[in-house]
Amino acid sequence: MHRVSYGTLSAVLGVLLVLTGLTVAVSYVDLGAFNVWLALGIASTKASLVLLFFMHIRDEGRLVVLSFLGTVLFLAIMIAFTFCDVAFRGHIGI
Amino acid sequence: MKPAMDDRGKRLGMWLFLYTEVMLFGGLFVLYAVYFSMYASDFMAGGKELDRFFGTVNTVILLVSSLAVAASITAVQRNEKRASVVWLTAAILCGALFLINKYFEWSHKIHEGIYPGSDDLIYGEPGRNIFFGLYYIITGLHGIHIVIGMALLGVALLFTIKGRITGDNHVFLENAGLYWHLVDLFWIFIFPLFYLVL
Amino acid sequence: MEPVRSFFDTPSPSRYSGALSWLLTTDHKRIGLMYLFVILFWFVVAMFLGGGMRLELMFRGRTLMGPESYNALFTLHGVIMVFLFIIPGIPAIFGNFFLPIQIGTDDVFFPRLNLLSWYLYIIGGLLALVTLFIGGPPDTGWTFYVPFSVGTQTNVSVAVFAAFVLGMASMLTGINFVTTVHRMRSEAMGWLQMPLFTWSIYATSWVQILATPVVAITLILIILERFLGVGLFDPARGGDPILYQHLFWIYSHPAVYIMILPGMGVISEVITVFARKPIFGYKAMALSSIAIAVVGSLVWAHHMYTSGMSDTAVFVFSLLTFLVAIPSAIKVFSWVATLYKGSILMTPPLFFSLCFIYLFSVGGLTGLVVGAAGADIHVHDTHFVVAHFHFTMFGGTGFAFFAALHHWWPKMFGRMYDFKRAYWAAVLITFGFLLHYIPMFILGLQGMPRRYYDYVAEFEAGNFVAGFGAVFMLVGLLLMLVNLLISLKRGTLAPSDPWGGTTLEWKTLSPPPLHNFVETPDIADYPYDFTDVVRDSSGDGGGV
Amino acid sequence: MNNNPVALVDRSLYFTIGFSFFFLFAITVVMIWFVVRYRRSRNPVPSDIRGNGWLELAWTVIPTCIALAMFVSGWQAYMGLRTVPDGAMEINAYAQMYSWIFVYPNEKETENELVVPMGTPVKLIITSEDVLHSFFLPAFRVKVDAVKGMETYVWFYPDREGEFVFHCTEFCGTGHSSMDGMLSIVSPEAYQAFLEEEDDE
Repeated sequence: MHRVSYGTLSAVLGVLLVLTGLTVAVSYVDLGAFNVWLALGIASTKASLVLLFFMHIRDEGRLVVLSFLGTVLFLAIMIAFTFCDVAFRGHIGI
Repeated sequence: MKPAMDDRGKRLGMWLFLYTEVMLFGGLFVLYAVYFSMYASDFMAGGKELDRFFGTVNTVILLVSSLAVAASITAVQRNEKRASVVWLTAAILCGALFLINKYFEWSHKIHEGIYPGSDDLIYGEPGRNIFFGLYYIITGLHGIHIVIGMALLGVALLFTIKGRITGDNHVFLENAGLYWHLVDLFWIFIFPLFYLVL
Repeated sequence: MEPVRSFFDTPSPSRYSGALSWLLTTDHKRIGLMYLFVILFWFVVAMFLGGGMRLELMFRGRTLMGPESYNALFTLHGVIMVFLFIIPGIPAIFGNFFLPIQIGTDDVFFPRLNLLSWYLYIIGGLLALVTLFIGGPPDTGWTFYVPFSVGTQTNVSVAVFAAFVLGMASMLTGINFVTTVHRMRSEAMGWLQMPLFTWSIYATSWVQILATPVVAITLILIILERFLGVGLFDPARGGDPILYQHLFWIYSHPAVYIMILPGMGVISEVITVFARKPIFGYKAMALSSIAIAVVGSLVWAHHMYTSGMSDTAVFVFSLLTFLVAIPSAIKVFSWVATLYKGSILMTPPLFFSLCFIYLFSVGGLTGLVVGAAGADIHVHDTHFVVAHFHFTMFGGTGFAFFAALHHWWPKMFGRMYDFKRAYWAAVLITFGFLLHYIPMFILGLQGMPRRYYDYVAEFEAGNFVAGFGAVFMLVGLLLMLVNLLISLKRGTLAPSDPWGGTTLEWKTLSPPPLHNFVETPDIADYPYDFTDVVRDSSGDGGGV
Repeated sequence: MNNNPVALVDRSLYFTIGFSFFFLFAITVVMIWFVVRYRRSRNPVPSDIRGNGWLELAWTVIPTCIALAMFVSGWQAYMGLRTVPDGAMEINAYAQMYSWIFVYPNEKETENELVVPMGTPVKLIITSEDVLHSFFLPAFRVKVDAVKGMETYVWFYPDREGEFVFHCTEFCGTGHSSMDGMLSIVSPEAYQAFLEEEDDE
């Protein structure tokens, strides 16, 4: 299995810490609804870094990469489909 | 037939288990998303009541512990047993530190009269009750996962010391590590969703 | 040559003997058989609970029991049938026993995890049993809808926890099977050389992995609500009770596909074998299993048209519901087309399978009625829905389960059962089934709600007739089980390939040896090529 | 009154059930015929047919079209049930363990007994005081859950005088099956008299 050097790992940690600082910093700026999406965007970036460098997801091959994305997609669909209901309550028709 | 040591298969099993964990938390995130859209302002007010400093420190602690776990695998692969033991111990200590922080955070809140079913929450704004209800359930579930993760890392530490985890055979450590990283991943999302909602 | 010993005579791990060689085994076949007997036990329990309900309903007013007992009865009937019989039934018994054999390997990937799943199943079952005797049996229905389930004084927490543990068992089995299929499939076997039963179990396992955790967390939330009163689903505290229903059905609708897909796999195997003909449209069959698993996960809210959710959601979920009907229809057409120009031998497993096709078609077609938004408003939560899902779950999965029992019994135990009694049982069950559930369709259209302990005068006739159906069905089911059990003692020895099958389980002994195969089996390019079978049997009249 | 949702619902039911009977009959007859015609004693050598692309395409596309037609008819019926005509009379309904309370426009209350005049569309605004209940009026094909903290509604057009039973269809406890009542559709004059009559309590 692929070996990751200490240097790479530390660099990744550095980026993760910077991103943490960034997400705390932007939370003080009022961007309206955009704040949530920005926070989620930064969190997703951090999550991808952890997946790629700490969890070596790429070494596992296509099956794991695709099924992981599939799981996340399924979760997203779950949330989106639930919003078909809660976002449209009180409207008549489609 | 199964090859004598199919590490890839064992990791695949672990990944599949991680998917179940993702969906377990996913159910709670569905609730979070819906209630956030219903009670956005209450959630923002609730987020301000949580201690950002504690939250940030805990985020850093978990990120460092993730690094430690990843580094311990690199160390084992290089047959540096000692280094691996040190890294693993550090990771477990980070987990403990996280829990101690969490304990202080929770007890502080409970002291203030904010806990599930408390008068403050029940008779206050409904959105606030939901926010703190979710806060306790999600961080509580996450805390349980931290404990399980620490236990797994502890076993890995023991195996490393006893020489059962070596450069050629370290799939147990890798799987424990995968679990730990996943717990970290959850926190990466929990942190902005609770502490930083604006 | 020394005769090869079957797995019954070779404990694994070999250091145990007697009962321990079963309770601590890691052999997938032994675990499969342990599931078989426990699941049959639960099936019989739930069967009598169901029978009791029907007898109570035969006449108006109180006959056998009061409303509290009746409510407990239908709750436990549902919980046991769903979580302890249908969901684990085919995957845990036949999946465990035959999936490794069908892909030419010696065990599942995680044998000890497999045993752990069995123990979790046992613990879940015991917890369900506990609710019967301590603290008042739960009275919520198997759906545990809030706010009722949070407020009721009965023993809901334990029942919910039982379901949680059973969910864990099912999830771990799913993980095990997916890993097994990916990592242990014989190297000569490509994806499109896998038998359809394996395909269906594989698709099911993915649904188990992705959907079960959602119900796990939902059930935990009920327990938390009962003890802490967080109020996540309590409108007085800001919660939304309809969200509970979303979370519940996000799992529980895919769960009906967890229940039916393995059954469809069984039917595909049985029909090809007894028609001696390749399955019609192998690729379409395999793909439709996957399609059902995927689309089936996106239709959960069609249980909620009347719940007060938005019209937009009704539109989306109704549309998707009609789309999920298509792969099921393809399967039915393909089974019938497989019979065309076959060389068909009537046997008990085939008889059960043909009954399956008929009953499942009724279930599927009435599913269209409840899928249509406007029509469903009328029949939702009435006996129509009860009849509809019993046609799919019992007429479907249940009959597939019986077909699988009769199809693989000789392989599992090396004994043949009595055909005559098996046919009688099948006829009795089917006749009783129709007599039981068809009146319920009519009752539902007339407007009799489900979960009713008592009813108004216009529903008398239907309930009276249905009660007789239940009795016939009970007799038939008992006859079937007794016939199978008798065969263990008195049945003639079964040859290794009694029916002339082509998949790998028929290429090993009956019962199989510990490592499944005496010599490495050849993998055919196409799993349902009957040319050799037909050639070998020419001149023997084709009898069994 | 055209577009009475009762007719739309029934149309959807007949349409779907009609097609279902047709398919069920066809499948069963063909299946039994194959089993008899191709029994092993008569047809010892099976043909090796593994599929037929055109046939498979046909039995995918045609059912899809039929299913979509069923969906459309169901959706039309549903919209009929959801679209309240102008001038509907509003009555509030409160569900509780185990009875229905109706509050009329003039604040008059009745329990388990709903009286409406013939010829005026009625909109019931429903909510629950405790657990989930569901208002089901089979004769007018309407049903909706009563949810605490939320208002749902049904509407129906009382086009004939008479008495019609309604039920609770969402399981709500020991008294669930006795949580029913009677809808009386009376002449407008009788309805006026009913409204003005003193409460029994």
